[in-house]
Amino acid sequence: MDLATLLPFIVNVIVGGLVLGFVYAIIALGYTMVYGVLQLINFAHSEVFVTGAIVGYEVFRVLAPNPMNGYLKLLLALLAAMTVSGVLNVLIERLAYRPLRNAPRLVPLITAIGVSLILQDVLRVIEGFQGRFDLTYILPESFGTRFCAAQSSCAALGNVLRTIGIDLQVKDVILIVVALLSLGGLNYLVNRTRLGKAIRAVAQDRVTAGLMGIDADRMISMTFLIGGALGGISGVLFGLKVGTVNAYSGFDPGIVAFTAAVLGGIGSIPGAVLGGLVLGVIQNLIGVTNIFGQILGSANLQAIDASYQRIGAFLVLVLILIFKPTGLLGKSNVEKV
Amino acid sequence: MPEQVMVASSGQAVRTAETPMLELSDVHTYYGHIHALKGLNMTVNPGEIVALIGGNGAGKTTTLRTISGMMKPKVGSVIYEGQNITGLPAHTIMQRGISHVPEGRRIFAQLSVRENLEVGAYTVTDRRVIEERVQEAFALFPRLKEREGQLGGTMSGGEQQMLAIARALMVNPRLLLLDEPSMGLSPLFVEAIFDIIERLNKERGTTILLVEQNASMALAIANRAYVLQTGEIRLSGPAEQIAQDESVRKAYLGDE
Amino acid sequence: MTYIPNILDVQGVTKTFGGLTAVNDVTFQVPAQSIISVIGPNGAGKTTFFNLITGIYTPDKGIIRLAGEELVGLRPDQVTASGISRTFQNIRLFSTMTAEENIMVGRHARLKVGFWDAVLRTRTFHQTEAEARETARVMLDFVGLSKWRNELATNLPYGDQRKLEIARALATTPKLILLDEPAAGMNPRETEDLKALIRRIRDDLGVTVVLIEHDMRLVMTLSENITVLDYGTKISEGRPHEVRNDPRVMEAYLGRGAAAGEYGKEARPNA
Amino acid sequence: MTAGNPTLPRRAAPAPDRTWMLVLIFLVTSALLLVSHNNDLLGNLGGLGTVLHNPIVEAVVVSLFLANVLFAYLWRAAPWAKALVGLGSLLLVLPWAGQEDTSLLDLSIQIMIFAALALGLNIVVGLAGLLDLGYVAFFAVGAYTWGIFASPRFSEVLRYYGQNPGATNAGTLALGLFLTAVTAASMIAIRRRVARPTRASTWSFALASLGLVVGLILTGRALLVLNAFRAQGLATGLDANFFWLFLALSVLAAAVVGVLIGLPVLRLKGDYLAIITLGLGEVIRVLANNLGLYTAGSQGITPIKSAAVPWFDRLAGALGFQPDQYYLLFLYVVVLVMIALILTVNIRLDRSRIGRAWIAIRDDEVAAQAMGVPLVQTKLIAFATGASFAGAMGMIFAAKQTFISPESFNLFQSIGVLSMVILGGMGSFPGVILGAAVVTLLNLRILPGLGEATANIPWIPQQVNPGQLQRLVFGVILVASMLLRPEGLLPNRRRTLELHQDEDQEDDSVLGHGPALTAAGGSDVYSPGLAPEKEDERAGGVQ
Amino acid sequence: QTTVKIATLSPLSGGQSDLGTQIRNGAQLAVNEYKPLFKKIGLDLQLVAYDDQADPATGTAQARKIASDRQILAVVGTLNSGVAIPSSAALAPSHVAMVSPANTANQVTDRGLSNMNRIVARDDAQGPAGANFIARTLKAKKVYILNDKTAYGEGLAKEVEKALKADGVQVVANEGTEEKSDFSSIIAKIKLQRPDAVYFGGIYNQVGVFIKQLREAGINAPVIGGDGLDSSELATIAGQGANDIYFTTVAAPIEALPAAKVFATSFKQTFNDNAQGFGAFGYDAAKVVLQGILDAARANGNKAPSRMQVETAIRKGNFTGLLSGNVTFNSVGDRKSATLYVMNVQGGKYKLATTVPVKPARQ
Ligand SMILES: Nc1ncnc2c1ncn2[C@@H]1O[C@H](COP(=O)(O)OP(=O)(O)OP(=O)(O)O)[C@@H](O)[C@H]1O
Ligand SMILES: Nc1ncnc2c1ncn2[C@@H]1O[C@H](COP(=O)(O)OP(=O)(O)OP(=O)(O)O)[C@@H](O)[C@H]1O
Ligand SMILES: CC(C)C[C@H](N)C(=O)O
Ligand SMILES: [Mg+2]
Ligand SMILES: [Mg+2]
Repeated sequence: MDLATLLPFIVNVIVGGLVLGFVYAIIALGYTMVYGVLQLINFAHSEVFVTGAIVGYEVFRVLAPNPMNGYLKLLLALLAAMTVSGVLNVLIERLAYRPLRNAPRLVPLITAIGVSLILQDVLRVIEGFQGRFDLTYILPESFGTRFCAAQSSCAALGNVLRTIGIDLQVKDVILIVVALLSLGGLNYLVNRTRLGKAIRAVAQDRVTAGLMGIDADRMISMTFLIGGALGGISGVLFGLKVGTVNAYSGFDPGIVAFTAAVLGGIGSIPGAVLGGLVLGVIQNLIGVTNIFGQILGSANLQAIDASYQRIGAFLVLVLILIFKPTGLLGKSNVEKV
Repeated sequence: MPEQVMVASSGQAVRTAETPMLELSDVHTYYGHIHALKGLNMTVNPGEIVALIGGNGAGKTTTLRTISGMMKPKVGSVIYEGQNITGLPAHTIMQRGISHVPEGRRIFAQLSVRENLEVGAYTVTDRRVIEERVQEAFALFPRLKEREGQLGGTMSGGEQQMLAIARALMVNPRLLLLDEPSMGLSPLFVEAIFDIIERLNKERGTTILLVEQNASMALAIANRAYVLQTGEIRLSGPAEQIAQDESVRKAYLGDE
Repeated sequence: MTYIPNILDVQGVTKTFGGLTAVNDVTFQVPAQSIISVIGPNGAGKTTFFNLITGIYTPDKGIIRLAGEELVGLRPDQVTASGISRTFQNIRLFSTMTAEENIMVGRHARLKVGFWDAVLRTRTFHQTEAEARETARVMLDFVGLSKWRNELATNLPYGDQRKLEIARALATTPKLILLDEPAAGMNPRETEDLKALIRRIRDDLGVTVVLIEHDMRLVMTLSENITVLDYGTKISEGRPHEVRNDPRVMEAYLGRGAAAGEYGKEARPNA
Repeated sequence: MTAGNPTLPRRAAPAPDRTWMLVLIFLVTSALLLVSHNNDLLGNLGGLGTVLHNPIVEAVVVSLFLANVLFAYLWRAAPWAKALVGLGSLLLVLPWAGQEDTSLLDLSIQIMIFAALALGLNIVVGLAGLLDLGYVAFFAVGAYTWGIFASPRFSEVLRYYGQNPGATNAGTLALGLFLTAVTAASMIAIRRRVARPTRASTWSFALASLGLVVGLILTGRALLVLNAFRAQGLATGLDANFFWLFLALSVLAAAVVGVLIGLPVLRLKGDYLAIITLGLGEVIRVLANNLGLYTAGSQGITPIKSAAVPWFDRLAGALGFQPDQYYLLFLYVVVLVMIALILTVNIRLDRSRIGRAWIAIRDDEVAAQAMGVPLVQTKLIAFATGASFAGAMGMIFAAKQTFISPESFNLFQSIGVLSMVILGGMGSFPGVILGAAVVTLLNLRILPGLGEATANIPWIPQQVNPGQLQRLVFGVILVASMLLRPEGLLPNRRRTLELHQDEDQEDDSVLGHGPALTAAGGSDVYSPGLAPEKEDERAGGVQ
Repeated sequence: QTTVKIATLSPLSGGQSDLGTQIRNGAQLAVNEYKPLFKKIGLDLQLVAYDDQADPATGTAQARKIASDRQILAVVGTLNSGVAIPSSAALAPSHVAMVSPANTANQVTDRGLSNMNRIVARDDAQGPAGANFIARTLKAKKVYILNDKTAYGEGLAKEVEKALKADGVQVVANEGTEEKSDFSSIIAKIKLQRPDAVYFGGIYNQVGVFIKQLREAGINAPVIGGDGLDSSELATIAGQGANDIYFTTVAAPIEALPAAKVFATSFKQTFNDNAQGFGAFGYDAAKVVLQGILDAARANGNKAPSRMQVETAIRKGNFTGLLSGNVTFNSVGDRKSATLYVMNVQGGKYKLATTVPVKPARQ
């Protein structure tokens, strides 16, 4: 196989991984926010995110006959998903986690699992009443077209991209842009604002934060609101990318995203993003290892195909954590005793 | 909120000495079934330094926690500036102008020194004011300036103690609760700390409730003092008088 | 004066954190059966120094020997096994365990009883278990905490927690015990009791003591030798009266109250 | 909050003696159980028969009957009554009812398998404070260890090696054995000699372990190739008499895998460990799915043998059991004995130097280490012990199912076992057993019963029929019980002590750092004096 | 009046619940249809639905539960071969007949249990049928095979691979994937290898997403699958990409059979849900079971038959007028002969491409 075919292939695989990685990254942010303040693996986040995806689906479905601009629809879908998921997340915290603030850490973990199970069936029932199970996004036509297709003004750019193997659809670009915007916004919020500092203080010591005049419960609610809104965004992005969701689709991406959060250093915002991207790319590269195996003539490599994608990523995680026990960007806290 | 704090800090003259700033009456506080405060009564007048001394486990820390809202008393009331603040959550009490330097320092380990200070000024919204106060803190504790970017948790014990005090001062409180501020500080610094306490009281008019093991130094700067024993007030009165008390000297000052 | 071998021998240890040199080329010797203090301003590197000795941090440079045995590179539990035990500046008891159980954990390294002994309840198991319980009883008695035996460690008053930590550390039958600010948070009266306890550790148990303290009354009356650190460097060393009158120490650490005599009588060297 | 809980330390008055009540309840529930599982009798009972036949009633009867054992444990009663009820229920009434209805045996075995798993995980999570989300991996190892050898798979494997011997011959076997012996010996020697690991010793140890792995592979391969001619004779797998040997092997294999997984990852803290174990659990499942030669991949292995114990079969036959029920009854007895064993091991370890070390590590790693507790080694023991229980149960599961495939070992199972541990009461042995029983009963009896009973009620719309909302109902029960009893159904003594300290505490803010938070992974411990700051445990905060 | 029951055993909760519910609902329709017939001979017919949660252990436990309820004479189930195998073994001693509406794995009937039957085609029948279609009709020279790593998908894919190789077609890969949402690396490989056709052994909601992404990447090679694709949802999920898709199934297309149309409408009416392939299979399987019971009851003098009698009646019976044609079972419970319909999705519309008669090796 010559370089001319191989290069676009590799680029393609990597870009595909990156696009996917952005979705993981935004989901991961939702986990990492909540983990940051409560040290809780919020197992229900996957359903918060699916709720966002379903809300997004409903918005696009209801607006399908409407001739309005596709981007406006997307905006509405995003806003609706952010609101619903955000509020849902706050409610979950109120009802299922807050009463357990002082219980051993694993107790809210179990209620999180319980909430996750409840939400799955609730979502299924809601859609089931309308005879639906798998929900397929009805997206504006234009989203499916190739980015910088021949007829548009940026055809030249599109051609260049495609020659090196980057073949994106408009919706992929939308996805990346939305993801970057949310990321930037969140980073600003957490690191630059008073609110962010307060959240971080609460994350470390709720009681002392109270002594600083910070209402810890409110900050925790805010965190769940933000985390939920991110879940909503990621839900819509997931719908955009994959096209079909159902009440149970959250579990898988949820696990991967949480892994991404851990890989990046749990609690770290840039870490979650880096983790998502790295995981996306690694998964894809492992998925094509057998091709390299063919090229290199190695039978062992050839045996590694897409069925190893997920666990390959886990093994990479193990390796990274062995050398960097607090994740890629996690602060390695030398303990002061 | 922050505005109030500002005004108040410069306006201590408004209040008269007759109305106590803080009044605890018949306060009972529990840890589970452990009865830590058993009907505590005490007052702090505006502009005073009041020392609270007592042996290990006497309930000094619990008293401060009950005032600042970290704990709720089961019985009794805490009146601050004429208002009943019993059982209010800590953050609202703090917004009324009470700062608490807690036992064990409780520095935000993962925040830098500067961020710790900024969080201390959470209720202050004006960025310029915050910056001013950060500089004031640095002036008081030069070590903190040297370590502006270091994570709070990696500071040495004494450095953390400085940070905890500086952090509580960020809001310019009207009432400052200090729980063993000299613990873990070098002798040189212990003196400095007591200096700072006195200056705060004199120059800014900050009222101070001081818990100290170093009773002789505490009594030296305090106006009045209470002696606490197993959750009850054993003795109270002007500081000099308490310092002379035979039993106190024996029990807490280590005099043979 | 008879020759007393150094039980602990530290040669030129250095530890840096990023750009900060917390411990700088410190050489330090501890004669067996002595009580030695390490003092110095806040942030001088005292705790870090203890952490280096006990294996919690690895020194960037330098040699640490306990009775001739090289310690650098050992894990903390191995250091403990070879005979150094410690308390912490911030109390670290096992909060869900009773006082007695806390001390029994301290016996861990000394109990030669394996997995199968425990599962099969062999004689060795019963013997060692009884031995551990007995040690716990003795230690609780020794520090005067017998009445707390079955109380959860967290429920003890603060000062008693400090003593429990000491008891736990002693349960490892150390040759050398390191105490990090044992008197912090104690009033002068309680500090007196502590002083007596520390003396008994040395005299009755024959354990060498190194302590960090800011309470000069305690340090000056208890220690036979004092080492002073400042900015990670050893700036002075010697008998209490020597150190007390060292101008560098006065300037960096003691302040104006440091006039001779204020801190009470000096300890008598042990030999 | 915990009314009626006998483990409460502060309970003043002794519980009333309930001997007669216990016996009475035992007799009543036994009668109900026997009647409700006897179709012939039910048919003759008319109205009562219909009521007893109702799936919900039936589920309740089973649960009540099993509760007997719990009551026998909890209530104050004469020892003879406790023994009568406990042993009578488990050894007499249950098998007897199971004769009519094998689903009872299946249910009980399943409960006990889960109870054993929960006991194992309890060591790791409850005692040592290590959050393991991939626990089912060890279960899988045990299941496949027996499954591969005691099924037609084995002859397939042999046949494969017969056809692809490669360069393997008797020499390979010798080489393999030699290599294994030498490397194992040198590993032990290195361990013995070297107190302080140097770079050289670390490398040679690593080299030796690599050699050991190679040696084992060579040996295994050679053994397979050399025995390939037996493929024909072993068409249905190894003789069932190997059951006992393999029970030991499954335990061993799971423990070894536990150590192998544990070694690299046990250095990690808190939830880093959780996610890695989750990942490694998945790795084991995917390997089972991909190593088709050995595991038959997604197709699964079947039929898998159970043990052959002629005298037991004769006994069962004499007692009126059908031949197809022998193996279930047998496994029931085996698993009962295993539970007793595992429980003993658990209790003994807990009350020993190792158990104390686990709890010390859970409370405060740094202090534990400073007190001479070797962290990694102690954690490894927890990991391997927990794993070995799972290994044994995996084997019994394989024998009971006669079929295993990777889908039985997915993440949900790990999470399920974890929820049993927490629901029952972390760190409490009777608690986790109860947790396992409750969750399994819910999943296999009560919720299906509820669904079945309501399936044909016309006014319940299809979409919200409880029969298909088991997750929801289970979720609700999970959340509700955690909210009502955060300390678990039968809390651990320690934890009760802690939580009840704070019982009257109205303001929970202080407790945010209170002792209750010192769960697995730990958090700050608030002492009346200085609060020890354990920065590293709070894994970062939001940055 | 005596009550007789049949049971369904399928996942009613969790990610596969829509398929399991289809089976349950299909069976329910059949029960509704047969109720009057049973009434006539004095039997009250009921359906009880069990949830196996797609988990083998749960399935086995439920199977034993079924065995203990003597009113239950036969079972329709399961969805997953992994559940069917141990459950049928657990039911075998009590002779509760099982008719599977979905399990294609060879092992399901290869064990020769007297109670286990199925109406769908075995992997080694369906696989070669798909393979032949690829080789002969589509004339593909180079095929990329994918599977979902389940007993069903992988088993089917393996048979396809075998048959294709026998036909001299080049198989570039037989790759498993559990991924459900992103196929970019696989698609990149497909793009690189340029196969003439792609076979995917899997279920429509995974394969649909794959096809959509495949088409979006500009690859128009035909995609072929098994009865796992038999769902109207497939076209919806694949959206714009729902072109050149083929799948093999035993259920006749709705247009071809008036009965199918009736079934589809009454399904929609009763359950407010569109009937999918598994609904039809569930319906058919239930009809086989019910007819078997009815036959046995008639032979038994219009009294409730024994399980053994039902078991034999089903194994020996001849069932006609089903959506999937006529059913007679061979000695191990496979259909003696069946027609596999090769359906084609073009522009989102389903139409019949061709039919293939299949027979198992054993008769
Ligand atoms: N977190 C807690 N849990 C249970 N009991 C506690 C807790 N904190 C304090 N106590 C108990 O409450 C009583 C009062 O303690 P407190 O900490 O107020 O004393 P203190 O006067 O501050 O003592 P110290 O000088 O040791 O700081 C003591 O008996 C102590 O044991
Ligand atoms: N992990 C770390 N990372 C960065 N700096 C550290 C770390 N640990 C300690 N330091 C710094 O090293 C210096 C020495 O700290 P150490 O705790 O040893 O002081 P100390 O002598 O014990 O002081 P104190 O009397 O206040 O307890 C301090 O300035 C501290 O901020
Ligand atoms: C769902 C299916 C199409 C088939 C099922 N998975 C089986 O095991 O046969
Ligand atoms: Mg105190
Ligand atoms: Mg220190």
